[in-house]
Amino acid sequence: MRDYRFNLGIFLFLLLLTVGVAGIPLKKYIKLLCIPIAFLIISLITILISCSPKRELFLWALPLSKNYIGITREGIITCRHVFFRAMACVASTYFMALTIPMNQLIVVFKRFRLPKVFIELLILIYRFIFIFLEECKEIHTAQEMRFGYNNRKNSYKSLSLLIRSLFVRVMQKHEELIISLESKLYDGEFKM
Amino acid sequence: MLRTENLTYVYEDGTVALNNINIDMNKGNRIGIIGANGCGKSTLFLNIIGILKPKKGSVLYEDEKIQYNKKFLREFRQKVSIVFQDPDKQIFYSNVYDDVAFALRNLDFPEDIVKERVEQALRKTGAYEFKEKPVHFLSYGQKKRVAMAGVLAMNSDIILLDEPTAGLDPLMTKSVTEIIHKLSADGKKIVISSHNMDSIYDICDYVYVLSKGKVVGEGSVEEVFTKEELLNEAGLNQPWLVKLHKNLNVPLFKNEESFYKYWREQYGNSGSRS
Amino acid sequence: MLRTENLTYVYEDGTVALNNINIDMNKGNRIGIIGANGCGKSTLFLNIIGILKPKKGSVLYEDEKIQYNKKFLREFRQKVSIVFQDPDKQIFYSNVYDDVAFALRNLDFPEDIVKERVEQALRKTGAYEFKEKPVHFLSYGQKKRVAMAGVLAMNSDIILLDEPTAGLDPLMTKSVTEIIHKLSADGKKIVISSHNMDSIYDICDYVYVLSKGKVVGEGSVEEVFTKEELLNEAGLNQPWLVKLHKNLNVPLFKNEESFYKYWREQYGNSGSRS
Amino acid sequence: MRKEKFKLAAAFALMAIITPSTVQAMHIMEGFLPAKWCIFWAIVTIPFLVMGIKNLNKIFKEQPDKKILIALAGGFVFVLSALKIPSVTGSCSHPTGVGLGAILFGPTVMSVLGIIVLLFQSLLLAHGGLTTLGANTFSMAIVGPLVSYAIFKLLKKNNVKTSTCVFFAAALGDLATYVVTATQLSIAFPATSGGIGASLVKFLGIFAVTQIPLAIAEGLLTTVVYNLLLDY
Repeated sequence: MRDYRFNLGIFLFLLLLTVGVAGIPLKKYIKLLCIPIAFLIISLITILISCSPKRELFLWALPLSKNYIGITREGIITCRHVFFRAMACVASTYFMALTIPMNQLIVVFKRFRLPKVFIELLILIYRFIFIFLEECKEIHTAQEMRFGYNNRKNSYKSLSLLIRSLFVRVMQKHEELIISLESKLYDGEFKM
Repeated sequence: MLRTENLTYVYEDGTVALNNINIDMNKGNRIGIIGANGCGKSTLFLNIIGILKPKKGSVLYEDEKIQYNKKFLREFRQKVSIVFQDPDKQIFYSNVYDDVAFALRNLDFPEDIVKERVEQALRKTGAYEFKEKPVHFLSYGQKKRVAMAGVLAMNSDIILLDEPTAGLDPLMTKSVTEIIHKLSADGKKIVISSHNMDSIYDICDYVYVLSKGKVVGEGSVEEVFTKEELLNEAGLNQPWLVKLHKNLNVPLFKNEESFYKYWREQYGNSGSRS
Repeated sequence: MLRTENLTYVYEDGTVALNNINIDMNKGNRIGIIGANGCGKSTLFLNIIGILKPKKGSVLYEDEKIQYNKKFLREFRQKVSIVFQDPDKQIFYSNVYDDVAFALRNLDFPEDIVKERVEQALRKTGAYEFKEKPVHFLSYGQKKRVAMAGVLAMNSDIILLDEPTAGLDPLMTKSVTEIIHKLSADGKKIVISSHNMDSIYDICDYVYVLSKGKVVGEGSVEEVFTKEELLNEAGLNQPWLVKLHKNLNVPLFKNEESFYKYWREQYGNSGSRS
Repeated sequence: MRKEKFKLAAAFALMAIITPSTVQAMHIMEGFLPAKWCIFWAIVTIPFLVMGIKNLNKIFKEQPDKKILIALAGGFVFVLSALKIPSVTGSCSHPTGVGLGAILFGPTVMSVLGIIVLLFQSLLLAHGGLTTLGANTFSMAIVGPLVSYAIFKLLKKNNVKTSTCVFFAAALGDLATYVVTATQLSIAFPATSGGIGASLVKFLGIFAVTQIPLAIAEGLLTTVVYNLLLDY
């Protein structure tokens, strides 16, 4: 088992590289780090807390009827290890995601000899994601301006209307894109 | 009533979208915000209505800084509303009536008031005649009217319009212009963003010129539109009535009819060619 | 070369979208198809490129009726291509280069020719400078250029453009107009649908007026645009240079510069007001 | 003693408050699983993906235009997952859209779409991760859609009202995902005493706080959307 300090080192090194060298704003980086933090905390707590009738296993425990619930030394070691491993991995994924353009990543995926259909879908979905995110944002703002999210009941209603609007637009886009494909002599394959 | 003070907005990636913007909506009844694509017009609007939060500076309503909490925004947005450019992204129901009633019902107005206000809004925008039609059968121009009605139903004091005439044919442009003039006559404050110079010249009385996130000029329409260099630098052009004023050395007219009238009086040309 | 003969198109629900359309692309080098929103312009274009099949009448290319089989259409669409209005509906790759190369690769061109043609098309439309940027970071105007490049790369003889200047600011409108003029100078036949009268007047030499699915007028731009009633009935208006011609009793000019020049010569006004 | 119990209760209450505000469905985060389990789950997903790809190839060969439709669906599912839905327990959570996708496009297609969406989620939204892609794909893009689809077909066969079918398909699909994820976590991190079983109880229990209400919310939302779609 690798020392946790090794992972900490990787984390710090990549953080420095991403923020210092690649010039990603630290604030944005911290915001990104916060995304998995909830999962991390909850899961670590779950691992940390054990339950057993044997008191001697625990460093610290509470009796709960016949059992004890508490923290073991092994739990702490596992948690520490998992925490730093996760942080190191997160830093390397962020480094990749923030510095390598997706279009280049797709070229790399292509070199992996993944199935052609898979690469094609990857390309198309990547493009469509941004079209729909933009539309989604605009529809959401328009709803918000008309008080669509001012309480929970309205939020549910607005959200389902938003999803429907998006879906309707997906269907419209489909028709229009097919027409455009025909005019561009599509022959069943998206080459790159 | 509504103004911005040193408003600066920065995108997440660090690009400065708006740089120290000072705009005062009291300077006119129909304010125009003009600028090329990507000059920051839409971002400015989103800041004004409190969707985006400025990095520095502030938006002031009735001399009070707007606050970014639910309660304040709820009150504020009943006073200041916005019509976006693309009607397809602001119509959520397939039924015109339900859509126009959306904001009012979200605010828990009783149904009889909803009905009154919706019908009023539909009439004002000329959407009453097709209110029974499903939205996906409406033309682009008709949808634009429904979108406007949906905002008018809120009966706010200040209405922002993002590119209200974009994509409309001449006839629809004229009718939207008329709706805007009617609203202004009803005492509403109108703020329009656009890169259609002829429309702005026709509608507005005070204009701000935006370029690369900065206010590079402001003044009455006549003042701003006679500054050719300023407009060119902002990637805009002059309305043709202003071009004539400059190139033909005639007075400046606000609309073509008055220009023709002047011309006939001056040159005795009846203008009745066929 | 390309024309329609008594073309009639009926929607599935029975609405007649196009009624007995006769359009001949030989009448000019830059043909304009003008009409209000919903007059049938886009449906006509889809019929011309063989996406929709007319109920009656036909589209003729080199005096031969176009056939609705894959092989024929594939050949045909290499000769006749179309740029749609919304760039988001015709860009499939987030990589500019791959998108512009799409049609060429579909035709199985070798990669070196693809490269040459793509770069040429990117330069022609001024998209070369941002070819490394992902499409979703481009502005509307930039996407429009990419969409045009994707069609230009095919190097077809006839290019249909659906509302090429819609939603563009004055500067971008000018640059798209220049691209179109350049294409025309290269010997391409251009067909434009639009409801922007000033643009059409600037670009086209022959015009068809569409109203409710019918051709209600045709002729040289000068001819058509001086028919005020015809245009009004079709929900359109006159370009301002034509309005001046009529109201000021001056000759008809194709562009503003020549008008100002005439004016200066006539009235000795140097036009140098500041 | 009483004080200790109080502390415990307070800790759980605190957790119940902070959890729902930030949880994104059930993505196992980057680097959380040991390498051998990352590889294990990646291998487990492969046959399903191969099946999905085969299926897609067959569909595309007959109807090349479907490629666009499937890709649009992928974009749609991604955007859904980036939305926040107001959850019953607290501020918000994210719908997975997997149930809807499975009902509309079938479960094999969803497995391929799912892994692409998960890949983009980890690269664009920082949800999930690359090392845990296999595990997440298995729970969210394979088991979830399969359960949703099976429930939908089963109930439909028994003439249950369509909106009820949709509700149970989406909600149970969500729950299945949650159970699988909890299992994956507990296998990777067996409890010191009691092993995998005890660990599973812990993970199931702790995520139940957010996942059960979320499953219900997603079920309701999917039903409403489905009905609106029929309306269209």
